[in-house]
Amino acid sequence: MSRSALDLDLDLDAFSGPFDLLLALVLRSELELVEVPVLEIVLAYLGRLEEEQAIDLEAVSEFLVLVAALCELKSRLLVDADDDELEEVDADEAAAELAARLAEYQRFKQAAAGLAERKLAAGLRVFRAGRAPLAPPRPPAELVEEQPARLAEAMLLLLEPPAVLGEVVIRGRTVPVRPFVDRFRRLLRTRASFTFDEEVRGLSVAEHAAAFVALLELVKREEVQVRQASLFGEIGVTRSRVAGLVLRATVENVVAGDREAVA
Amino acid sequence: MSDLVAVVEALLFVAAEPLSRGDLAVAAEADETAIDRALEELQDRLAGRRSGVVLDRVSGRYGLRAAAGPPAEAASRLQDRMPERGLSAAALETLAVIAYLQPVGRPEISRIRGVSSDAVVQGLIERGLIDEAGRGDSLGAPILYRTTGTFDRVFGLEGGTAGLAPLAGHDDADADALRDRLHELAALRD
Amino acid sequence: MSDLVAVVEALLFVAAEPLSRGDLAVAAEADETAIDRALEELQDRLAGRRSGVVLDRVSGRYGLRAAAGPPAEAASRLQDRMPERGLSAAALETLAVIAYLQPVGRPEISRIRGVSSDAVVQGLIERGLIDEAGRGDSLGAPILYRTTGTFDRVFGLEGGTAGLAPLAGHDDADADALRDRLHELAALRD
Repeated sequence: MSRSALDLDLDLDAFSGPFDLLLALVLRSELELVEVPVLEIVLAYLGRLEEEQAIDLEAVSEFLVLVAALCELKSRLLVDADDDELEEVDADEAAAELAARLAEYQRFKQAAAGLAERKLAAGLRVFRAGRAPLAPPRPPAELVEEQPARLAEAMLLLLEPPAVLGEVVIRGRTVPVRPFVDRFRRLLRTRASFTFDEEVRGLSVAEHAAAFVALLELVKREEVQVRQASLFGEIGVTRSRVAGLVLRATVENVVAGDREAVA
Repeated sequence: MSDLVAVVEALLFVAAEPLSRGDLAVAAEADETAIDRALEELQDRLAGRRSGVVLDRVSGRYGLRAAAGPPAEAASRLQDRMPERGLSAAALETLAVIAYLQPVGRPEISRIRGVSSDAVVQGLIERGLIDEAGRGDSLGAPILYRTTGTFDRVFGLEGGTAGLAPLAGHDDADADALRDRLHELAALRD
Repeated sequence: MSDLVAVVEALLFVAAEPLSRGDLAVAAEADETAIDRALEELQDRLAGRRSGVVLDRVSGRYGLRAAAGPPAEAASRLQDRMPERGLSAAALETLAVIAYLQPVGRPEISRIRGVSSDAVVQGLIERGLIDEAGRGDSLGAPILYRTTGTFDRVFGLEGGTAGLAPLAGHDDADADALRDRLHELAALRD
C-alpha cells in the first residue's frame, strides 16, 4: 500500500538519501536549500505514485504540505532578504485567511455531497433535450428588432480592462507576455518587418519589459530576427528565414544594450 | 375527454423542454383544470400499461422521460453525451457553487475551489447542465453562469434550485479548527 | 418480452433522430428479430390505446410522431407559438465581436470571449444573422464568419456595418487595433 512521503528515496546532485533526512538537514541549515532542486523531488514522488496501485490522499496531502513549505523557504532565500513585502506577511493573518477559505470550501464540498445524494435518489433520468425528430419543422424564428447600441455596449464590456488590484493584494500587477507574442506574430503575417520601439511606444515600463521578453521568446523559437544598428538604437524585427549563430550573437548584443538602457 | 389525454401526450412528446400547464392549455385549446385532469389520467395510463416512458414534474413543468430500470438504462446507452454521465467530484463541486451562488463567474468558482475551474465549467456547458447568464461587473467583467432546466431534470428538482437544501452556514468553529491545524503544520517545520 | 417493448418505446422517445433496427438492437442489447417483434407490438399497443403518438417508419428508420388529428394539430400550434426569444447576452456579445472584427473565426471568438462559443455561433447561423466567409490562414484554417443582410435589417443598419455605433474611448481604433486590444484583455483575464 502507499507509504509516507518521508521515506521517499532521493538521488540528487546535492543529496542522496530519504526525504526526511533531507528535510532535517535543511532545517538544521546543514544543507543549502538553494542547492536542492524541488522539481526533482516532485518528479521522484510522481514516479513513486505511478508505481502504487491506489492513491492515499493522506500521504499525498502530506507530501504537498512539505513541498509547499520547501518552496516557500526556498523562495525566501532566493528573493532579496531586504524585501519588505515578504516581511509584512503576518503568519497569523495568513493562517486565518487560509482557514477562512478552507472553511468556505468545506461548505461547498458538503453541498456537492448533497447534490450527489440527490442524484442518487433521483435515479437515472433520461430524456430528450431538444425537439422530437419527426415533429413538424419549426417555422423560421421571427427576429425582434434590435438596437445597434446594444452591440456597442457588449463590445465595451469586453473592452473593459480588469480593475487594478486593490491594496489588499500585495503582489504587483503582472503583465502577461503572451499577448505581445501573438501581436508580433500577427504583425509579421502582414508585413515583413517592424520596429520594436514603435510598437511599444506609449506603453508602461512593465508592458515594455513584457514586450521585450516576448520578442526574446520569438527569437528563441527562431521565428524572427532582430537587428540593432547601434547601442540604444532602434530594434528592427524581421521574419526569420534562417536561424543560426549570427542571430544568437545579435540577440546577445541587443540584450546587453537593453540592460544598459534599463540601468 | 380521452382525446385531450392523447393531445397532452403528443405535446409533451414533441416539446423540446418541459411545458407548464399554461403552455399545455394554450396549445391544446383547453382550460387548465382540464389539463390537470388529463395529466393525471396520462400518468395513470402510462403506469398502468408498463410504458417505457413516465410523466416527470420539474420546477412546476411537465415532461416525459424514460421509465426507471431497463428503459432508462437502454436510453442512457443510446445517448453518448449524457448530461449526467461522468460527473466527477470536481464537476459536482463546481455545480454546487453555481447552483447556490448563481449567477456566478469562473474567477469566483476558482477562488472558492482553490483551483482553476475552466475545463470543468466547459464540460458542464457541453452537458447542458449550466449556461451563460451575461457578464458580471466585478474584476474583468467575467461571464456568469447559472444552472439550466436540464440540471433540474437530471437532479430531480421538482421545485427547481429553490428546493435545494440550504447551504451550511459559516461555521467559525470549523475555521478555528482549521487554523489550529495550519499552525500545527507550520510548527512542524520551525 | 413485454419489457423489450418498453425499452424500445423509451429509446424512440429519447432519440434525437429516427433509429435503425441496428441502433435499437445495440442500445437494447437484443437481436434484430426481437426488435422487429417489439416494434410491431409497440405499434399495436399505441394504436390500441389511442395514444397521442404513433410509430412511424422513415427511410428504413423508426421514430415516434404526434398522431394525426387533434394531437398533431396541437403539436403544430405548440411549435408556432414557441416564444421568440430575443438575443441572449452570449449571442449579443458574440455578434458584437463578429460585427466589429469580421471576418473572424470561432477559435478567435472563443479566445476573446474567454469561453467556447461554438453553440452560440451555431445559433446565430441558424437565425441567419451570420454566415461563412471563407477560411482564415491561422492554425487549422478556421471557417470565418461575417454578419449578413438579415443582421443589417434586424439592427437597422441600412448602410451596412459601417454604420455600427462608435465605441466610446476607442473612436480611432480600426478593426486591427480593436482586435489587438481584445486579445490583450483576454490574456489578462486568464
